[in-house]
Parts: sequence; C-alpha cells; structure tokens
Amino acid sequence: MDAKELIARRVAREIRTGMLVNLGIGLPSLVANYVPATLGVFFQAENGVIGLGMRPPEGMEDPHLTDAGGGFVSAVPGAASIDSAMSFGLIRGGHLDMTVLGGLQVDEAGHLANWKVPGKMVPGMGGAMDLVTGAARVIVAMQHAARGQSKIVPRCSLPLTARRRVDLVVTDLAVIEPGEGGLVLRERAPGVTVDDIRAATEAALVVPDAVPEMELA
Amino acid sequence: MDAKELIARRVAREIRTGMLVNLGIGLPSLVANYVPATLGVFFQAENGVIGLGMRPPEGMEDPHLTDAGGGFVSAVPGAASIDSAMSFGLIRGGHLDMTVLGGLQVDEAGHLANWKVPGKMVPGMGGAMDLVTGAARVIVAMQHAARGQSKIVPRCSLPLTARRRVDLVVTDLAVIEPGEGGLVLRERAPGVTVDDIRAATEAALVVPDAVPEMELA
Amino acid sequence: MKGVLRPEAAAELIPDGASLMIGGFMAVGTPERMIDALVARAPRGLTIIANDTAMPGKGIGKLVSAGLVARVVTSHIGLNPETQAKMIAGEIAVELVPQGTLVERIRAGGMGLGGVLTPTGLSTEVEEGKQVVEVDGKPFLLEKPLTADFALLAAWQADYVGNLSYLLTAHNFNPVMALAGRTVIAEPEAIVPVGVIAPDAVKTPGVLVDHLLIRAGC
Amino acid sequence: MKGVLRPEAAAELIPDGASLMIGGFMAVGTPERMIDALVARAPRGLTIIANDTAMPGKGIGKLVSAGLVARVVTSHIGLNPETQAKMIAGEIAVELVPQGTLVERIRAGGMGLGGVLTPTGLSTEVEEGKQVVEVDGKPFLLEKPLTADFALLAAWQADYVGNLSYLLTAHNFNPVMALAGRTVIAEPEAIVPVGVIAPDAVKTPGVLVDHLLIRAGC
Repeated sequence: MDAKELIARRVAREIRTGMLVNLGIGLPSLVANYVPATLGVFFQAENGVIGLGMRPPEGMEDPHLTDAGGGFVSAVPGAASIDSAMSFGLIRGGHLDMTVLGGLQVDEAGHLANWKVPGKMVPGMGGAMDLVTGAARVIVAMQHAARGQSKIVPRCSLPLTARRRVDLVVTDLAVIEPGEGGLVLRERAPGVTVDDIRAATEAALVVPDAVPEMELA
Repeated sequence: MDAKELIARRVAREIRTGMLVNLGIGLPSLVANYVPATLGVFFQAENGVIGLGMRPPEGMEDPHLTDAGGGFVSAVPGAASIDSAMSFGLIRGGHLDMTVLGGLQVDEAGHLANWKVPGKMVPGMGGAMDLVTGAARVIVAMQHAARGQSKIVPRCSLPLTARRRVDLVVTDLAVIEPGEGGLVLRERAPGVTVDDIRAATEAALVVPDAVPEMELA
Repeated sequence: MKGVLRPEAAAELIPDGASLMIGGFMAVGTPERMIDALVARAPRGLTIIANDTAMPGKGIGKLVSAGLVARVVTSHIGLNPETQAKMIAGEIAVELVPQGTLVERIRAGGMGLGGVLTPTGLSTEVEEGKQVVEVDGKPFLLEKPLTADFALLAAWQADYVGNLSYLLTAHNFNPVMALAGRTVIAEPEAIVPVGVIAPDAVKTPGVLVDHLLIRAGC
Repeated sequence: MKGVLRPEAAAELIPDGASLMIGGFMAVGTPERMIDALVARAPRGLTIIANDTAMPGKGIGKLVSAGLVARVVTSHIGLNPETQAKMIAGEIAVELVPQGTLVERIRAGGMGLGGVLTPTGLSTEVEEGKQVVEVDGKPFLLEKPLTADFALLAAWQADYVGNLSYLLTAHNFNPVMALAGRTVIAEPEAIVPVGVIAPDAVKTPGVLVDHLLIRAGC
C-alpha cells in the first residue's frame, strides 16, 4: 500500500453515517474510494453539487457536472445543485460536517498553511480559507515530510490558511490531534514506532502512554 | 371619478415600457388597472413573485400564489418565483425601477412617514423601509388630506420610513416633486386651482409659473 | 435527515421557552399541521421569528391566540389585531425589523456571517441603539445575525433524504430559515422517492433538514 | 430585457478598461461564445472578477492569453500558469480573495449591502489593511462590495423576457453576478418561448438581464 492510499484509508474511518463531507483536490479526493456506500454520506464539491458521485463511463460525461478540480463526476440519487453563495453559506455556516484538505505545514498551535509559498507558488486560496474557518471538523491529509523536511513544525513559516485550529492530521506515519496542550500523537502507521515519528517530526509531540497502530478502512 | 381612481390613473402615467414595479397594498395596487398590457411591465410583490397578474376566476385561485396582502393573484407568462432574500436583494440593490406606496405624511425635505402612528397604530414597517431606501424611483400615492388635516407637512411628526427623499407625490389635488429646494408643485388635479392646493397644504410649496392640469391614463 | 415524524412527535421536541423560526408570509408557506400540533401540546414562552404573525386562526396567528408566544421578531403585525392587543397589554414583546433586514439577519445567522450592513433603517427609529459602520464614506446599519432553536418550514415536495422544493410565493422565508435553525423540521405537501426531485429543482438540500413530517392522513 | 444580440455586437458594447464579472468555475458555466467574440474585438486593460482564470485555451484563460487583462479579482489562479507568469512579470495585478468571501462581496454589491462581515481570512494575509468589526465580542473582517460594468453569464435555458435557468455545477457564480453587473449579457445554451421555463425553475429573473446572445448558428 502506498503512502497516499494509507492516508486515505485512515481518513475514511473518520467519516460517519449521513455526514456532509468536502474532499479537497488530490490526495483528499482518494478518501471517497474507501467510504462504504451504506453510510449514506453526501460528498459536496464547493463548485456547487451535494451528492457527488464517481466519474461516469467514457462518453457519458457531462460538461455541466464537475468537481472543484474541473473533473467529470456523476450525481447520486438525492443530489442537489447549489450556487456558490449557497455552497459557501453551507461551509461558513458550519453545515459541512467535515472537510479533508491537503497541507503544506501544520504547527504546534494546530494552524494549517496550505495555500501559498511566497515567491514560488501562489495559486490562491480558492475555498480553503472558508473550509478551514467554517467546517464542523477539519482534517488535514498529507505526507509527514516533503523533500526530507518535516511538514509538522513548531510554527508555520508559510502564510496561514486560518486562525482556527485543525482537528486532526493524518500522515503516512501518524495520526496527530492538535489541542490546547499541543500536538498529541494518537496513532502510529503500521510498522512505525513512536521513535520513528519523533525523529521525522520537527514539532514537539505530546506522547500518551499508549499509541496504538492505525486501523484502516 | 373618485379620488382614489384619479390618483391611480395619474400614477399609471409614470410607468414606462419594461419596468419592474412594486405596488403597495390598498390605493397603490389600483394603479395596475390603468397600465396597458402592451407596455410589458412586470409587477413584483415582495413576498416573492415577479410577473404578478390579475386575481384568477373563482375556483382557480391557488393558495401558493398571493400578493403581499395575502390576496389571490395569477402569474403572467414569463413570471418568476423568488425567495424573500432575492426579493429584497432586488429591492435594496436598486433593481426595482419603481415603487408606489401609500403615505401618512410627506414633508418639505421629501421624507415619507407611513409605518407607525405612535400609541395608535403599530403595524410594522413590513417591506416599506427597504422599498423607499432601495427602489430606483419612489412614488407616494395618497389623499392630500385626512380628516381635514394636510398630509403634506413642514416636517413629519410621525416616525420616518427612510432618510431617502421620495421622488414624486401624487394626491387627489396635486402632483408634487420634492427636490433640493423644497416641494415643487408640478400639476393640478382637473378643476383644482393653485390657490385651492395652497389652502389645503400645510407645507410650503414652490410654485412655478406654469402648473398644468394632470393628464390621466 | 434523521427521519419522518408525526406532527405530535415533532411538537414534543419543542420545549417551553424555545425560539422558533417559522416560514410563511401571511400564512402562505407556513407549516399548518406542525402549528396545530404545537397548539395541542402548548409549550409556553415561545420566541417566534417570522415575517409576520398572520391573522387569528391562521398559521402563527394560532400560536398567538393560544397564548404560547412571549416574544416575536417580525416585520409586520398589522393584520393580526391580537398580536397588537397583546403587545399593548405587555404580554408579548415585539421587535419590529424591516423585512429585507429580517431575511438578511436570518441568512447571516445561517451562513456564518457576523451581521448585515444595510442602508435600510438609517435615520429612522430602527437605527436606535445600533452601530453605524462607514464603508467608503457611506453609512450602513450593522444588524445582527439571527438563529433559532428550531426552524419550522413548509415545502411543496420533499424526498427521503430531506431535499425540499417550494411553489411560487410559498418560498418566502423558508429556504433561508433552513440554514438558521439548529433543528430543522419540514412539513412538505408531498413526499416523493429519492431521485424524483431533480437536483436543479432542490432549493433546500436535505443535509439541512433534520425531520420531515409524515404525509397527512398516515 | 432589451433584446437579442450576436456575440460580435455584444462584444462591441465593451470598451477598453471595462470591468467584467464572468461566470464560471474552471470554465464550467462560462460564456465561451461571448469570450471568443471579446478576444476577436480585443479591448485592452480589462478588469476581470471571477472565481478563477480557468486554464489556457478555455474560458477566461483565452482573455489572459490574448493580453487583454490588466487586473483580476479572483480566488484561484493555480491552474493557469499564464496568469501566474503575467502576475510575476507585473503585467496583471491579482487580488486574491477567499472564494466564499468573493461570492458574498459580489452579492453585497448586487443587493445594496454595505459589505460582508466574515470570519474567513482573520489572522491571515487576507486581513491586511482591512477593518475588523466586533459583533457581540467576536471579530469579523469587513470585506467590501463588488460591482462591475458588465456581467457576462452562461445559462442553460433563457426565454425572451430574459429569465434564466442553470444546470448542475454550471450555476456557480452566474446567479449572483446577475445582480452586480450594470449591464448584464447572458449566453444561454437554448432560448425557449416565454412561458416555457416554469416560474419556480427561473433562477435569474429576466428583469436583471439586458441582452441575450442569439442562438449559436443563427
């Protein structure tokens, strides 16, 4: 299992029956593959559909039905179209039960940076700032490190996405829960030790007595 | 012709091709009777319909299609349903070309009072404050006097509806245009003299050399 | 959507002192079966947030007549002499709000906005006690967001995930209140199988609705 | 509604330096025939207000590639490397706005509100230079309304009074921009006789629309 699949499978276990969930582009979008249809989860894409379904078979794509990355999708039974004002009303108003986003850095205060690398990459924040500010639960799904550098840092050096503390960080090495007292190490990836995680993490971690291995969907 | 019909017929002449017009309950609603269908005017009711039509024949009323007073109406071809947020977005945003409202008092500054008689009658402002604030053109349609008292006064003694100066006042005696320099007497009702109007008006009037007789629709 | 309830069971969810947003405009687009069940159960001291208090014997008017209402936030009480009489007698507190401001305050509450900046009400009694905010030299009233314990909605069609559609002037405050009630109960005129309401015809997504009233007569 | 125009005639209405709101999300729900006509006419120094700048060869991306754009107000330019390159070269000024804030600023502009009070952007770069307003002890950013000289919309069906309906994710910014452009030009995929779009299916009332693009191929 590669790192992305591992992360997606672990995030999928956070999703409960009947939730409204927004999955970011890229890694987070893989989470949908591991959520059982029986849960009756509705996926929202911020461009305006509640009840996002799989990519349709070739030849049955519709240019009026896409996800936030512009990719073709389908609509599940019970889907609803909404405009951007309603879409972000749902997000900002706390009606979105969960958002899963990628990250560039998360720091000891639980702050996320994921929209800009000054002087290098300025894609714009898109919906990320509203999602982190408004969603009932914010999960960051990302690799633990990039180019040998820990992405879990004492303090974000990149511009923040929001003042709101994220609720959970899921990486290929660990599950970390930011809280008042700092970053609590909740789970290890299969075969990974607490020491491995400490060594790969620039930020200070609060390590409880028991740090069980992740369970995957 | 009674006073109300006279006022309604004169107001109707203010309406131009293709306008979006809101008519208040009571006297203002009579204006619709004198607007030719050929003008392609859309009447809006603030409870949520653009393209309000006549009351339907008995037995064909629909409880889901009413005007702002709760009376049964029909929808003309090309009608649109809107919710209250959109309805007042149109009003406040200046998309409504004209509103015709009743009045209790209009004063020399062109301010309207029409929603409250303290200690006597407190119906609430309903949509009136938004209509006077936002409509592109505000016309007050009212009797010149009530119980022998002029309703055109130096300064409103009743609570104001808005800070915005109304554009035109049409009564059973006169057409008056409030402006920077005060209340300008623009027209006389048929058979009424300037002196009659002066005598019936508590407020100071600016009287041009020529004050023609009203033309009626 | 949690499921389908009988009106009596829905009314039992609502305790004394609850705040209720109720859809409707002069009782058009108001959940009448829900209101009848509320009158039967008779919780006391309710706060009602709604466009108007209808008229005696209709919609919100029934709650007023039954003496269940302690406070109303509304734009118009002119067609309900009982509300006016109870206000004058000090039995009901009435906050009068311009209609366009009322719907935006509810929208702000439901959509996580801090308030509404509107020109409506400036230089009138409505301005009293409120903050005026200047934006590029122009003044606006800061009007605060509204939320409620419950939103009681009337709809045309619903499906079993809770999606709602509305008819003509029965939309009014319903689609906006759907976001601003902590618990949302919808009374549709018909309930149809999932998939029957086209996505583009859904005006309130089912994810906002907690309970549907069961079909009349079931 | 004033009438029906060919795309070339509609493009002629738009002068150098005009500000344009353009519907669409990654070019889904963007008026492509209108944009092609604009590229042909080539007005200079345009300001574009839109969710994103699409990608080269699609939607707003064509205007960027043609060098017609001086300024964009948008939430995302990540999929259009040309916008990024021109921004870095100083050829295009880019104001980045969180997506939910952008749509509310447009809505406020179209609906006569003084601005938007949002928690989004607090304690980030977005806060810089902006007023923070406290409401009941909670801070919110005051974000200003947006309007434009023109709104260029894509719709599904239109009728000849200008009523518009939209399909699925091609709604996005179109219904909100319909209120915020001083002149509104809509490009429908089909035009149907008046009365064919049911009142409840109309998402943009025709009174907001100035011009419709004539059917493709006419």
